[in-house]
Amino acid sequence: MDKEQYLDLFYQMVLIRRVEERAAELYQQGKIGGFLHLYIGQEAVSTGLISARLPQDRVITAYRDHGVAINCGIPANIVIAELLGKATGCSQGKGGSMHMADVSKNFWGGHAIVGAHLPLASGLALGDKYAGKDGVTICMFGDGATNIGYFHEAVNLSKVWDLPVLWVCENNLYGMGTAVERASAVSEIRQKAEGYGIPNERVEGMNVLEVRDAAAKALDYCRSGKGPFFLEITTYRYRGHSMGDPERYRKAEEVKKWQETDPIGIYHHYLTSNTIALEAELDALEAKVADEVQAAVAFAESSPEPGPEALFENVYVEKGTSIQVNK
Amino acid sequence: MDKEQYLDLFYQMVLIRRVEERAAELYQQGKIGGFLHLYIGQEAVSTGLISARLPQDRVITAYRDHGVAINCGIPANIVIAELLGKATGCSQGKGGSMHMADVSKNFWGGHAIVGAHLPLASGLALGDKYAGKDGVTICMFGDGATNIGYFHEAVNLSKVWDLPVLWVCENNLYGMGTAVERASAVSEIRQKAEGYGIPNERVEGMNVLEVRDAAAKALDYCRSGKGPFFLEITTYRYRGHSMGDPERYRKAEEVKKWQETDPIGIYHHYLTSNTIALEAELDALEAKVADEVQAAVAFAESSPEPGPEALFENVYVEKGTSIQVNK
Amino acid sequence: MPKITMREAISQALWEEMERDPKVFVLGEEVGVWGGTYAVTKGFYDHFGAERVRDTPIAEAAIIGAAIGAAMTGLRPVAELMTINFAFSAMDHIVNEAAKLHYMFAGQFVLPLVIRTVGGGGRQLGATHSQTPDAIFAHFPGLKVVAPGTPEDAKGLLKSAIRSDDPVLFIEHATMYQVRGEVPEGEYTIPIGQSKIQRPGKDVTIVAYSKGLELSMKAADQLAQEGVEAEIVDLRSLRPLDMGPVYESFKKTNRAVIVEEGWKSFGVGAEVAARIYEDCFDYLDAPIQRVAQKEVPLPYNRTLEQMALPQVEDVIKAVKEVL
Amino acid sequence: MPKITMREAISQALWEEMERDPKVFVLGEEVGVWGGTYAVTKGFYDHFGAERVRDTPIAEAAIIGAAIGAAMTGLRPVAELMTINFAFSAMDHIVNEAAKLHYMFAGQFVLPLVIRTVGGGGRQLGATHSQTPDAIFAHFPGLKVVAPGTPEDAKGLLKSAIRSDDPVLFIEHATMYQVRGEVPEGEYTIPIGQSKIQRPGKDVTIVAYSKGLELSMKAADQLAQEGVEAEIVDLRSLRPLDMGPVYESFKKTNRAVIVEEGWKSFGVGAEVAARIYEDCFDYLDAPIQRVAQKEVPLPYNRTLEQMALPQVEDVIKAVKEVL
Ligand SMILES: Cc1ncc(C[n+]2csc(CCOP(=O)(O)OP(=O)(O)O)c2C)c(N)n1
Ligand SMILES: Cc1ncc(C[n+]2csc(CCOP(=O)(O)OP(=O)(O)O)c2C)c(N)n1
Ligand SMILES: [Mg+2]
Ligand SMILES: [Mg+2]
Repeated sequence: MDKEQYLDLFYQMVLIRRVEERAAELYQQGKIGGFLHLYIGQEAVSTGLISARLPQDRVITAYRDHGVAINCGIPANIVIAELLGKATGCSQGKGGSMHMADVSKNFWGGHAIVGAHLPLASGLALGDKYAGKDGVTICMFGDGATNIGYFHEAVNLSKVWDLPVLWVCENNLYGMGTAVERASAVSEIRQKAEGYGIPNERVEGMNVLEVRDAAAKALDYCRSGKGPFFLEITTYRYRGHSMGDPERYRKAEEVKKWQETDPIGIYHHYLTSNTIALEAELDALEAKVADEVQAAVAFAESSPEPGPEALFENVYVEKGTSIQVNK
Repeated sequence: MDKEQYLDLFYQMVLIRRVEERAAELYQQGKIGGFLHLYIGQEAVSTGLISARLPQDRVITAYRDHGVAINCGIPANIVIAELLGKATGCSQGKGGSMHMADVSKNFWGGHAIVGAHLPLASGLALGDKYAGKDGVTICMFGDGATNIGYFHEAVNLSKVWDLPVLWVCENNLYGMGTAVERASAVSEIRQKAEGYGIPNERVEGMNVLEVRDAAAKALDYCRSGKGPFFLEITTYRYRGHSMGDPERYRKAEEVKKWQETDPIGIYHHYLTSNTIALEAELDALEAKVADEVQAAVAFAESSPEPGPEALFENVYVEKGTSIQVNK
Repeated sequence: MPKITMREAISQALWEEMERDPKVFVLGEEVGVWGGTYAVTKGFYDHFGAERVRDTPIAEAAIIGAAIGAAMTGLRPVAELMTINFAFSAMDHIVNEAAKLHYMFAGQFVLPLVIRTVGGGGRQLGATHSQTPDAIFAHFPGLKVVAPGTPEDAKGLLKSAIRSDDPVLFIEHATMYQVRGEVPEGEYTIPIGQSKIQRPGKDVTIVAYSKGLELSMKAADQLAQEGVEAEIVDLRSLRPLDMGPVYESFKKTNRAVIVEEGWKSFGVGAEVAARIYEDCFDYLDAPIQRVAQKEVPLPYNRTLEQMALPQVEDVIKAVKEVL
Repeated sequence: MPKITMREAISQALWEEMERDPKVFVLGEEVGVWGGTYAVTKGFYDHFGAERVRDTPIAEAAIIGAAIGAAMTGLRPVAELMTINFAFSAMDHIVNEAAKLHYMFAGQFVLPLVIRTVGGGGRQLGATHSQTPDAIFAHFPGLKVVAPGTPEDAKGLLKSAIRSDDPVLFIEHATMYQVRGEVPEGEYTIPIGQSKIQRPGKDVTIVAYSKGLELSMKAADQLAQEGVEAEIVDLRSLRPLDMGPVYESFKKTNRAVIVEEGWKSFGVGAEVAARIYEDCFDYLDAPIQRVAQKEVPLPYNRTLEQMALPQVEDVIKAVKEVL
């Protein structure tokens, strides 16, 4: 990695953090509706992971998708515009927080039904394999998602058909308020991969470079045609599951303890102590991010709402197929 | 085991075989409708397994359920009556081949949606655990069923809640026409149990005594409160998946080869060569079974059809809740 | 009579039944430690303990399947599906097992099972999380489908559901937990399968349930100011569907509007309208109006979402149409 | 025109589309080596190979989910669900993903996906394996639901479905594969969303589709002998639901009977009847009759099963009722 790349990882993580903090504020102000799942604390996972992909590698994830969207290259203003339900959002205000996507950036969405996007990932990979392309599909999901049947069916299929899928479980220790060991027969999620004979690894998700390395190796494996790989990445979310989580299921001390291993802090220390970057350079990046987020919010707030005609658009591709019942 | 018990296992296996053979004939004659899945070749699995259960142990299985029904103690005439759709059948003609049950014998049914009865098994076991009873729920299913999400959800739940379920996979190498390795990421199904941290064993299902031994141990384990156990029992079905299977997916030689390890033949040899029983005694049992099946068919054929009032019975328990739309 | 919220009413029903009968227990995602995502089971875990208030993995088929199995052993599980949108992930267990086992095995066992779940849009949760697909569950014989519109009904009907030996899908509405209403003091139940006049009137019959009831009541208030007296019949359950009070009302008013939150096509209104036409043919003065959701997946954007959802004004407009 | 069976018609459509477009492929349980449990894909595996005729594990959610994913990449998967009863095991992927993704992501990608499946009772398969729940799928905007009743339509509509960029649920009927009918020679397609007069008449309008069409045609033959000329409108698709030809016919006959195989309550007939009443109110001479399945899970016993299923005589009786 050259210096620019090192700095870019820092920039991305900070950008995610600040976007999420602003999103929380906008939610409190009533400007964002629905559910809002913040990625704060988990930035190193998707930043490290997606930094290792090639352009032909598809990404698909769950509803906790703002960070992933940013890592995939959707600008902050487009992300925030989607949060505000604006026509300029990546899903033109129709998807909201849980349904960001930009197909031109090979990001196939946030998906809100737990685990339901895993079979889609198998299908995306099948598409590439069928077409003889060498892309890998990176499919991210939570620890909680590994208990639903969709997980099982999708992962099994990927192995039976030797599909190029990199399965990535973000084990943040909880699915909503349920600790991993209260919901999953095994609390080391990688063990599940053994049941499918899929090679697997467990990595520390607070260190962006470790994630990146593991991801690079795993992507190579999948790209070489050997079939799927399973990566468990341990991490922690500092905020509630979504806004308005009573957080009865964990102690403040636990959160505090994890905050000591803040992925941004760790990486900041790494960059400066290895003299890859100067403190001042990182400060400058922080300032750049602050400006960018400020501008993004302004952009989003001043963006137009989708027009009423949008309501009936995209139900079907083909014209004349809407049912004439809404007289 | 005393001699009576030894002979009883032989009797049960032969009874199943002969009932199934007659069922095939009755189907050809158009007297049985719907799907008919024969258990021929697999008799040792359920005979050995269920012979090891205590009365408080519940049994639940899939649609290939005639043998299981007989092992659970439903008389042949009642089984055949159900196949003919008669009011004297165990499900009064409403269930048919795939839906035999006799709750008084702790047999909770054949179930026709692949894998869907596995979550029910977790629930049955939960019921016993909740009530402080020491029954174990024996849940049987095919190799093909281990690929559907229901399997995953049910098995995971059983471990998370430490439920007394004995999971029994009858691996007969095919789910319909799909060989196990074409559908399952691992062809040794027991390996799936590793993904849930559930202790497991793989046993030869053509030998009724081996099955019985393994089952007895496994039931002890579950009864002791340690949670679920997973037993894979390898076996083979000599007939098609159901009547009218074109059997393009396997060669006649393969079937022939497996017929050399016929579970009834093996056990016959075992009983005589260990002088547990005389050839003549076994012949007498065969003759008894022949008579019994003959009488069972006569009983079933002369039994009444359910009356028309049966159509609207059992939709709901409570009276007055049928919707008055069938005017 | 004390005024309490819908949430309190449902919570009370569940609590009282759990106190009354040790066979009643609760299972579902986040029902325990969290206290229920809609806070219906808040305090239950501490009071009844982890055996009777069971947090489950995210595994809807297993939740319903395990509830069915437990019911087969004689327990009376109340399974919570966090929202009705996740019921599709347990669809087979709801419609193929819960609705059919009693019948298929000729009544050998009963299934005293309640599935509590939450439907409805209007909170910007997007297309997969905002549905009101009640009609599709009502299509299956063997299942009872209850969807109360007032705290009183919610409490009385949930108690009946828990005591019923038949499987009941009990649908709450996400935006109605704060609705307040009078609830009788002390123990009472309300039989499942009886529609109810929630507001008497003489000019037009409005048939509604759940959120549709709320919209209709508001519309009726406004209409009253214009001198139109709407009679509102609350279906309360979709299966059994009790048309008696609807017919009685219609024979008086000769005009009807049906209000539901779900999509119009193949929705609740279609069935109700078809039955009124069939059974009250000689009393028809005008085509029956169906007020329902536009035929689109619900979008996230608030304005668009509200455009798609039926509104009080739509009810008023429909009433004027039939008058 | 050559006379071929429904099975041959469907098989031909699929074969021709696979020959025409390498992006079209088939996946599902037993579609390959076995040749399809209803033999629709017999010979496909040998001809097109294992890449394009993919046997899957028993995992309905993954079958539909993978088909969706593949469609997102630009392929045109035809997923087979062995029967519609197993569609409940993929319900979320059908109604929450296939039906909504195009909308939720504002048209960023299309979903050229066909789900072929088989519905219907009458073969003593018992309650879980004999359903005709077509109406519940038609409830969801974003999905197209097609259910042909003749070989000609089956072939032309399946080709359109495969070429459509929208997700289509294509429902065949288990007891109609042997039905023979004339099919145009050579290449043709039939647009999705157009009802069709399958038999002209003047005395009564029978609205039907799929198995209901077969029953209605037979009933019409018998009625003709008694001097009653029934006009039969075949819906062919439930979403889009093309009511134009129904209205036209009804305005001529002023009487209608709707015939479907599924349960009556919340079924197809309810929607069709409600729309006729709404839009042809001034043409009503008699209440519309709905012929449908009794409200019970289908029993195994043949006599009981036939009692529950709609019969030709039921159609005749309903027609006489409205005359
Ligand atoms: C099928 C389904 N069931 C339940 C939910 C509600 N739900 C949303 S997120 C969530 C927890 C998921 O936990 P995990 O997979 O660990 O992801 P995390 O939130 O920790 O990132 C639940 C239960 C849902 N969206 N879909
Ligand atoms: C959910 C579901 N999908 C498909 C089917 C059709 N089907 C019935 S049996 C079967 C094969 C099951 O194989 P396996 O579990 O190995 O049991 P076996 O028949 O070998 O005893 C299939 C695909 C079904 N009944 N349910
Ligand atoms: Mg988590
Ligand atoms: Mg098998």
